[in-house]
Amino acid sequence: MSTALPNYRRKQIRPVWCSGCGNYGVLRGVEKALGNLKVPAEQMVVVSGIGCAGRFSHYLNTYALHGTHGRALPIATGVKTTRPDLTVLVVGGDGDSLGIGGGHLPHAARKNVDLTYLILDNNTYGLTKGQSSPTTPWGCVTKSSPYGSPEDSLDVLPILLAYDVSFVARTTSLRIEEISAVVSKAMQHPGFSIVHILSPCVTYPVLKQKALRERIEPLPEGHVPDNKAAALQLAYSSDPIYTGVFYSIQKPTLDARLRHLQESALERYSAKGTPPSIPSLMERFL
Amino acid sequence: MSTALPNYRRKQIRPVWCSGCGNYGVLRGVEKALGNLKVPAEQMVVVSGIGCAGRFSHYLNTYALHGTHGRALPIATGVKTTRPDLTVLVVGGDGDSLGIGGGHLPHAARKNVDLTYLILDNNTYGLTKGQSSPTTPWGCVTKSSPYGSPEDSLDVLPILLAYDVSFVARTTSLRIEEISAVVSKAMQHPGFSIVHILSPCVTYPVLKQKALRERIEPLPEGHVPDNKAAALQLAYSSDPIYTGVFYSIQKPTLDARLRHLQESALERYSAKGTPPSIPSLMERFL
Amino acid sequence: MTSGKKSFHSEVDFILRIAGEGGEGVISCGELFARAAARTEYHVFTFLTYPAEIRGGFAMVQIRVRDWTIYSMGSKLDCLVVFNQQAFDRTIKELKKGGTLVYDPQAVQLPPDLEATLLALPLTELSKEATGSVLGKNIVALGALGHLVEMEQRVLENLVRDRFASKGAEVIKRNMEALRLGYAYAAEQAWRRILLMADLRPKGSQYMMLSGNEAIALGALVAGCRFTASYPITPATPIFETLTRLFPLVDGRALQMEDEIAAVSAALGASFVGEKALVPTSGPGFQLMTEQLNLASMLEVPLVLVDVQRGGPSTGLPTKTEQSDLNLAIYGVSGESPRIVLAPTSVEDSFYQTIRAFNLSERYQLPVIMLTDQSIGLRKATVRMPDLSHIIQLDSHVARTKVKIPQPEFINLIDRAEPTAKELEDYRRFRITADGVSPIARPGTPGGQYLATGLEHTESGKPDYTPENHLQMSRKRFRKMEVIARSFDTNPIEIWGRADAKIGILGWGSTAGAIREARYLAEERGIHVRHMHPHTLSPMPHRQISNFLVRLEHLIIVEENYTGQFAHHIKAHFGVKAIELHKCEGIPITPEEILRGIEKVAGIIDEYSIAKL
Amino acid sequence: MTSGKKSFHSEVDFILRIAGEGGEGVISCGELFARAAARTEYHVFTFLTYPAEIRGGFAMVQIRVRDWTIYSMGSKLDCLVVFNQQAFDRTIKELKKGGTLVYDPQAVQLPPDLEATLLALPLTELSKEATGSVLGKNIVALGALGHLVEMEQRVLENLVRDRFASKGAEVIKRNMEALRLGYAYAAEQAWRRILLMADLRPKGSQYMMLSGNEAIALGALVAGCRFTASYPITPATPIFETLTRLFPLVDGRALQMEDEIAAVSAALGASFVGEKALVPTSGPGFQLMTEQLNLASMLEVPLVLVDVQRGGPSTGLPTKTEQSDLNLAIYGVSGESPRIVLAPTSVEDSFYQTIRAFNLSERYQLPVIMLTDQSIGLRKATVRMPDLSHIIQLDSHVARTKVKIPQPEFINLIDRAEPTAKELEDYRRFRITADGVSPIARPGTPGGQYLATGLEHTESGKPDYTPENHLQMSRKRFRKMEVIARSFDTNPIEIWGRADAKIGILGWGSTAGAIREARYLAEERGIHVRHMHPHTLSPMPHRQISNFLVRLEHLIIVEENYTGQFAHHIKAHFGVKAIELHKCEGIPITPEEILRGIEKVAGIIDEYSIAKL
Ligand SMILES: Cc1ncc(C[n+]2csc(CCOP(=O)(O)OP(=O)(O)O)c2C)c(N)n1
Ligand SMILES: Cc1ncc(C[n+]2csc(CCOP(=O)(O)OP(=O)(O)O)c2C)c(N)n1
Ligand code: SF4
Ligand code: SF4
Ligand SMILES: [Mg+2]
Ligand SMILES: [Mg+2]
Repeated sequence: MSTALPNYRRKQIRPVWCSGCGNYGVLRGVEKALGNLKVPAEQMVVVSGIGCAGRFSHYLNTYALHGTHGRALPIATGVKTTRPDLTVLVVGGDGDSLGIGGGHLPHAARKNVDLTYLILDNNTYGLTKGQSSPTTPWGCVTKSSPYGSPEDSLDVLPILLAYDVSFVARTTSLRIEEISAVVSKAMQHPGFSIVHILSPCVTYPVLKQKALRERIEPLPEGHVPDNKAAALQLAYSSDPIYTGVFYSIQKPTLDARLRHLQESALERYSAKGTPPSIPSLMERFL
Repeated sequence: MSTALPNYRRKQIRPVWCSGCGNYGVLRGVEKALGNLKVPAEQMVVVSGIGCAGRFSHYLNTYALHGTHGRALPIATGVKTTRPDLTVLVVGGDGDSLGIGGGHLPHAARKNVDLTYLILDNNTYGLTKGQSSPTTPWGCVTKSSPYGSPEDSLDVLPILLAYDVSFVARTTSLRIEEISAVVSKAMQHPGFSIVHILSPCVTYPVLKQKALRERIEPLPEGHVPDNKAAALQLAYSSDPIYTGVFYSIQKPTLDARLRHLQESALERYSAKGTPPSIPSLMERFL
Repeated sequence: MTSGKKSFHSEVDFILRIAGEGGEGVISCGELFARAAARTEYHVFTFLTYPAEIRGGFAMVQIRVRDWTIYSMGSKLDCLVVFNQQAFDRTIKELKKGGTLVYDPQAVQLPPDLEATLLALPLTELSKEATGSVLGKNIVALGALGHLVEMEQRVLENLVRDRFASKGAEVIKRNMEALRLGYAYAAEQAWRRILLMADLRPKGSQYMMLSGNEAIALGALVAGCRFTASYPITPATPIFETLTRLFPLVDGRALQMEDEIAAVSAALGASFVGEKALVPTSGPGFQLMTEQLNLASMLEVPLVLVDVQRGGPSTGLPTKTEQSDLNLAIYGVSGESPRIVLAPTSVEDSFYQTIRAFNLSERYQLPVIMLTDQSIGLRKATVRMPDLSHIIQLDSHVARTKVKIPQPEFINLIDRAEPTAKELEDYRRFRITADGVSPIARPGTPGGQYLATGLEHTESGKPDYTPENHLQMSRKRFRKMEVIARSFDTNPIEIWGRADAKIGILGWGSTAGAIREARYLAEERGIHVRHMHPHTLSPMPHRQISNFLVRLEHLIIVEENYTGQFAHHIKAHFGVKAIELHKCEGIPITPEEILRGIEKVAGIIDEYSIAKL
Repeated sequence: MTSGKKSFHSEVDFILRIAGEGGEGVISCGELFARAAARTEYHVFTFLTYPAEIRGGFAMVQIRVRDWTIYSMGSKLDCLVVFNQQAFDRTIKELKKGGTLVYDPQAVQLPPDLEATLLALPLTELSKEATGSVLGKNIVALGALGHLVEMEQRVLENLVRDRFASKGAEVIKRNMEALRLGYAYAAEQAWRRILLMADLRPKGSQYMMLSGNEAIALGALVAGCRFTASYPITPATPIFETLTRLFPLVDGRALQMEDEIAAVSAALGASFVGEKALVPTSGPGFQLMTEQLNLASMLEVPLVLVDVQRGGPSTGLPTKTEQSDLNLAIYGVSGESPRIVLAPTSVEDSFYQTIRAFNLSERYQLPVIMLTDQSIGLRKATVRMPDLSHIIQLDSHVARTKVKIPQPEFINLIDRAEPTAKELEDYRRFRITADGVSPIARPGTPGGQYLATGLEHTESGKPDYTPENHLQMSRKRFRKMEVIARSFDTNPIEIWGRADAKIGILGWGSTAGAIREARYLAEERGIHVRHMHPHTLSPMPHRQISNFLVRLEHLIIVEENYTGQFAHHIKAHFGVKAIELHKCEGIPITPEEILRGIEKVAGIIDEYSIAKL
C-alpha cells in the first residue's frame, strides 16, 4: 500500500492516443519530472479537461479528476484552496485551456494559485477530429474551415505574461528531457505556473512536427526570467520559437493571501487572535 | 418617422443611476460622439450586459439589446457578422466585461470584429451593491472582502494589447470632451476597438473620483499608436494614469475575412465565381 | 391590530409597512424598527421589495410583530407609512379599514374618503431641519414610529448609533437629531399609541434575528462546511457575504470567483478533496452551473447548492420573489443524473434544512439543491437559538440509515464514508453496493488513488461505454434515489389539520406560513383543510404523499409561479387531478388569497354533496 | 436475407455489420459499401458506433439494404464481418442463425459450434501484401464484400479513388491493389453470393444519400437560414461542418465560436437583426446555452437550436445514442419561458422538421429546440429529393395561421412579421395581441428602434416589475404556446395500425422506425397495435393525444433513456398509466425488443379477457 515512487503510470488504464501522438512524449517527460521531485502519488491531484490532452489524468497513478471541457483550472483552484498540502497538476489542450476555458486564466493568475498548468497545444481540436482551435494559424484548412481559418491565432505567451502568471515556460513534446526539466521547475515554483507545450497531433497535423523541429531553439543563455519586457520580446518571436523558462517571479500565493486574511480577521475578532467557537459566532446575530 | 440626429436620448426611459454616478458623464460623452459622427439612430445597435453600466443601452434611442451578464460581445459579434451595414456599440461594466465575460475578448480580437466596446470600469460590482471586481485593487475592503480583497487587480490595457485588439484607448467619465473625441475615433476605426473608461461609482466608491482626478494625464504628445511596445510601457504606468489612444493598427475586419472566404469558395465552386442554386447544392449529396 | 378572535390565539399581531422610493432609506428604517422589535418578547418577520436599480423605483418593507411564531407576512396592514405619492397609490389598498396611515403631507395628496386614522408627519421638513438634507427622512420616520408603538427611545438611539458607526461622529449626531425630532413631533401631536412595546422584558439570548440567507450561512457553519465559492447575484449575495466574514475566523475559506461556472467548479474541487462545500446563487447563475452539477452527480461528489429564487425568466425581476426554478432543479441537466432537491419553508427552517442538505449530500454522495426564494432569503425573522451542545457526529459506517432530520433539540451530522484499510487493498471507487453508495478516498490516503471521470466508467473508474456497463452504472447511480425515497418512511412528514378533512393543500417552500394561516382562517369559517408541505421535492416521498392524497376529495396545490411546476410533478407521480392556485406577480401569496381558493373549493364540495342527495 | 414473408412486403432486406477496432477503418469500409449500395435501386440505412477515443476501442458500422423505405437498423444480422476477437465476441450473438460470418483467421478464434456460413478472409495478410501495412484491411474487406453481393468492381474502384484523392497517387494505387486482392480472394474461394446488386439500374437523381446531420444542414439552407454559430461537439459537429462548406457559396455565414455560450449568443445577435440562425450542439453544450435560450424567449427572438443527443450524463458516452435531453429541452431554464420542442423521426424527417422549426420559430418568435440523436445524426440513409419548385413563401401578415407542415410535395416558408408603417407610428415591440405575437422591427428601419431587455418589461420594452405587468407579460408570452397547441388540430398527427387495437404505443424521435417494424411483426403474430409518434413534444398536441389514448386499454411508451422522461410528461398531462419500455445502453432499441414488450402486454390483455369470462 505504500507509494510506488519511480513509476507513476496507472496500471489499469493504458493510453488511447494515436501512435506517434506528441502526448506520449509529454507523458514521458512529466513522469521523469515527478521521478525527480519524488512527489508521493497519493499526495498529488491531477485535474484535466476534455480532449485528447485531457486524457492525461487517466494515465498517472494519482488522485485524478477528468472533468468537463474547459473547467480544469477553477476545479483545481478549489482543490488547492482547501488542501494546500496537495501537489496539483492541471492539464488541458489548446481548445480546452484557451478556447472554452480561457476566461479562467487571468483570474487564477490574480490569485496566484500554487499549481502547475500544462497546456498541450496541437493547434487543433484533436478529439473532435480536427477542427480549428484558438491557436490554428490564419488560413489553415481544417474540418471546420474548409476554405481556410478566418481568424488570427492567439499569441499565447504574451497573453500569459500580460496576465502576470508568475511562472511562464514553453517546451515541446519533441524534447522529453526539456519537458522534464521545465516541468520540474514549474512544480517547484511557489505560485501559478504554466508550461505551454507544443505537442503535434499526427492525425490532424495542423502543427507539423517537421516544421516545428526546424524552428525550436532554447532561450538565449543570458535571459533573466524576472524581466517581463525581455520575456515579452522573446515570446513574440516565431522563428525561432524559443523554449525554456520565459518568466518567473515571486509573489504571494493564494494560500499566503488567505492566511493573511485569516490572521487579520482573528486579530480584529480578539486581541489574542484565538479562534471563536461556533456558538459565540452565532451570538453575533442576537 | 425620420431620425432625430442631434438627440440620441430615448424619450420613454430615464436613467436610474445614482446622482453623481460617473456613467452620466459617459452617456453625455457618447452622445456627443454620435452627434459628431451623425450615425442615424436606426442604423445603430447598442448591446449591453448586466450591471449599472449595462443600463447604457436603455438610454440611447437606437435598436438596443440588454442581454445577460457577460455576453454582450458574442451577441454583438452575431449582429455585426450578419449585418455589416449596422454600427455596433457594446457596453459593459468591469465585472461584466472582464469577469464573467472576459473569456470572449481574445476571440473577438482574433476576428477583429468591426465594433466599439466601452468598458465602464468603477472597480466594483455596482448593481449588486459593492462587491469586489476584477479591477478592485489588492487589499480593498468591499462587501465581499471584509478583510481586504485577496487578489491582485487585472492590468486591463496590457491584456488588451496582448490580445492584439486593433484599437485600444482609455479615458474617464471626468472628461466628457475626451470621451467624445476618443469614442469618435474608436467608432471610426475599422475593426475591433475598445475604450476603457474609468467611471467612478459614488455609492460604492472603490475607485475614488478625487484620487483619479489627481492621477490622470493625457498620453505624451509624441506617442505613435502603432507602436505596441511603447503602448505597453505607457499602459503599465499607474501614476500618471494615461488617457488617450494607446494603440491603433489596421488589419482585416471580420467582414473582410469572411468576404475573402466567400470569394475563394465561389472560385473553387465555379471558375466564373457565380453562386450556385440551392438545388444544385443539394445535388452534391446524390 | 388584530387580536383575540383567531383560533390560533394571538394577543398581539401587528403589521406595519413603510413604502417609498429606492434610495430613500425606507428599507433601513424598517430594518431598524424590526431590530428594535426583536429585542422585545415579540416575534418579528419582515418582507421587503426594492427595485432592481440602485436608485429610484418603488421600495417597501413590511414588518409583522406578533406574540407567537409568525408564519407569513400576513395580509392587511395595521399601519402604513408612505414617503411619497407613488408609494401611497400603490399600497393604500392594503391598509385595513380603520388602520393607521402616516404620510408626508408635503409629498402625498390624500383622497377625501379614506377610512383610516390619518397622521401627517412632515418628513421632508423635519429631515432638513435635523440633517440639512432629505436623507434623514427615514430616521425621522423611525422616531415617530417609536412613539407610536411606545418603543424606548434609548433602544432606537443605540441601534441608530451602531448603524452609522462607520460614518463618523457628525453623521451620527445628525441622525440622532432626526430621530429625536420624529419622536418629539409624534409626541407633540399626541398620536395615540397603537402598540405597547416599552416595558416588555427582552428575551435574553434565546432568540436570534436572522435573514433566511444568514440562516443558511449559519447552517453551513454548523454542518461543518468550511468552503464556499460564489459569484454575486441578487438576492443570494448575502449568503456569501456572511460566510466570507465568518469563515476566516474558523479556518474556513471563501472564494469569490470570476463567474458561476468557476464558482461551482471550485466547490466541486474542494469537495473532491474532502471538504464540505456550499455554492449560493440565484436562478440565472444556477443555469450556468448545471454542467458541473451534472458532473458532480456523475463523479458522486457531495455538493450543496442554494438557489435563492427570484422573478424570471431571464434577468426578469431580480429583486422580487418567485418559485419558478423547481423544474430547473429537478430536470435541468443533459442526460440523466440523480440529485436531491429540498425546499425550506421559513427563515428558521433554512437553518435546519441546510444542515440536512449537507447530511444527505455526504451520506449519498450526491449534489443537493436547496430552493429558497427572495421572500425567505431577505426576510428577517426571530429564530430560536439551537442547542449546539446536542450536536452528534455520527459514524459514517455504522449510522448510515439512522440520520435524523436536524431540529432545535438535537442535530445529527454525518460525513462521507471513507474506505477501510481492507477496502483499500482492492479499491474500487465506484463499487456497486446495495444502496449505490461507495466509500470515497480522500486525497492523501495511500492506495486510495483513483480516476474520477465524467465519462461513463466501471466500478474502478475506467472509461467503459459498453451497453451492459452503462446500464449497470445508471442503476447504481439511481439506486441512491430509491434508497432515499424509502428512507422517508422513517421520517414522517407532518400533516396539519383534521384527519377527516376532505380538502387538502399541498405546497412547497416559502408558502408554508401563508397556507397555515389560511387554514386557520378557513377553520374559523368552519371549513376543514389538511395541509402537507414536503421539504424534499426530489426524490418524492412517494408513500407518504400517496397516503395523504388518497383520503382527499379535493386537492389544492399552491405555488408562486405561472405554469404550476409542482402541480405538474404531483400529477405525473400520482395521477391525481388538482386545483392549482398560482400567483405569479413577484410578491408572496397571502393567507387571504389562499382562503379565497379554499372557499371556492368548499363551495364545489357543497354543491357536490347536494347533488349526491 | 429476409424476404417474402413479412406483411410489409420486402423482397430484399439485408443487414450487414462490419466490426473491429477504432482506427482500423471499419467505418469507412462500411460507408463506402453503403455509398455503393445507394447507387442501386435499393434503400440504404446505416448505423455506426465508435469509441470516444481517436484510437482503440470497439467500432462498428451496420448497413441495411432494402427494396423499400427502411425504418430502423433492423434486428439480426445477415452478414457479419469481424476484424478481431473482441469484435467477434461482442457481436456474434447478433448474427442470424445461418447467417454469413466473414473473419480474419489470423485474428479470430472461432468456437466449435457456430451455426453460420463461415468465410475466412486473411485480412492482415492480404493488406500487407497490397499496402505493406495493416492499414489496408478495410479495403480488402470491401473488395471481398463486393464479390459477396455482386457489386461491380468498377463502382467500388471509383469510390475508393474519390476517397483517397487527396492522399496522392501512391496511396490510391495501394488501395486499388487491396480492393483487387479482396475481390479476387473471394472469387477464388468461390464464395456463394448472398445478394445480387450488380445489374440493378441506378436510381438517377431522385434520391440523395444523407446523414441526419446533413439533412438538418440542408433543411436550414432551404428554410432560408443563412447564419450559424457553433462549437465542435460529438455527434453534432457535422451539421456545422456541412454549413461551413455550403454557406459561403450562398452568401451565408458560419462562425466557429470559442464556446457554446458564445455560439448561442452570436446566433441570438444575428436573429435580433433579422437573420434566421441555427445553433447545432449536443447535450453537454446545450446545457451551457440555456441562459441565452431563456433570454431569446424573453426577448421574443426566433432561434433554432438542434441537440443531437448522445449518451449521458456529463461527458458520458459521447459517441453513443440516447434520448435523454427531453427534460432539459422542456424545463432546463430558470424562471418560466416558453419554447417549442420538436423531434424528427428519421434522416428524411430531419430535413422537413428543420424547415418546420424555422417556420414555427419565425411565426411565433420563439426559440425552437430540435431533439435528434446520434443514431439519426450519424446514420446515412437514402432520402427522396424534395421538389424545390414548390416552395411557397407565405406572407407573414396574411398567412399566419395557414402554415403547412413541410413535405416533399410542397414546402411553405414563413418569415417573422414586421410592423406596418401604421404600427411604426406608435411602435410597441411587445404589444399584447390575441396570439401573443407582436411584429418585430428589423434594425435599419427608421422609427422601429426599441429596447429588448431580459428584465421584465412593458409593451414598449421599458423595465417594469409591478405585479400587474409581470402577470400580463407572462400571459402574453405563454399565450403563444396555447395558440400553437390549438393549431395542431388543423395538422393531424398520423396514427398507424388498426383503429380498434387495444394496445397503443407512443414514442418520440428516432424510435419511430423500430416501433413501426415492431408493429408489423406483431401484426404478423395477430396482435394489433396502434402507434402515434408526435413530432411536437412541447407544447403538447393535447387534444389529439387525448383522442388517441382514450380508446386504448394499454399504453406502451417507448424511449431510449433510464428514467422515462416522455412517459413522465404523458402521465402529467393526461393522468394515464403507462407501461414504460426504456432502453438505456447507448444503442438503439430494436424492433424485436419492442415486439417482446408488445407480446407481454398482449399476454396481460388475454389473461384479462379470460378473467372477464
Ligand atoms: C461543453 C463541451 N463542448 C464541447 C465538447 C466537445 N469537445 C471535446 S474535446 C474538444 C476540443 C478538444 O480540443 P483541445 O482542447 O485542443 O484538445 P485536443 O483533443 O486537441 O488534445 C471539444 C470541443 C465537450 N466535451 N464539452
Ligand atoms: C449570470 C449572472 N450572474 C450574476 C448576476 C448578478 N449581477 C448583476 S450585475 C453584476 C455585476 C455588475 O458589475 P459590473 O459589470 O462591474 O457593472 P456595474 O454595476 O459596476 O456598472 C452581477 C454580478 C447576473 N445578473 N447574472
Ligand atoms: S487525434 Fe491527434 S492529439 Fe488526438 S491522440 Fe491522435 S494524434 Fe494525438
Ligand atoms: S451604484 Fe455606483 S455605478 Fe451604480 S448607479 Fe450608483 S453610482 Fe453608478
Ligand atoms: Mg488541441
Ligand atoms: Mg463595475
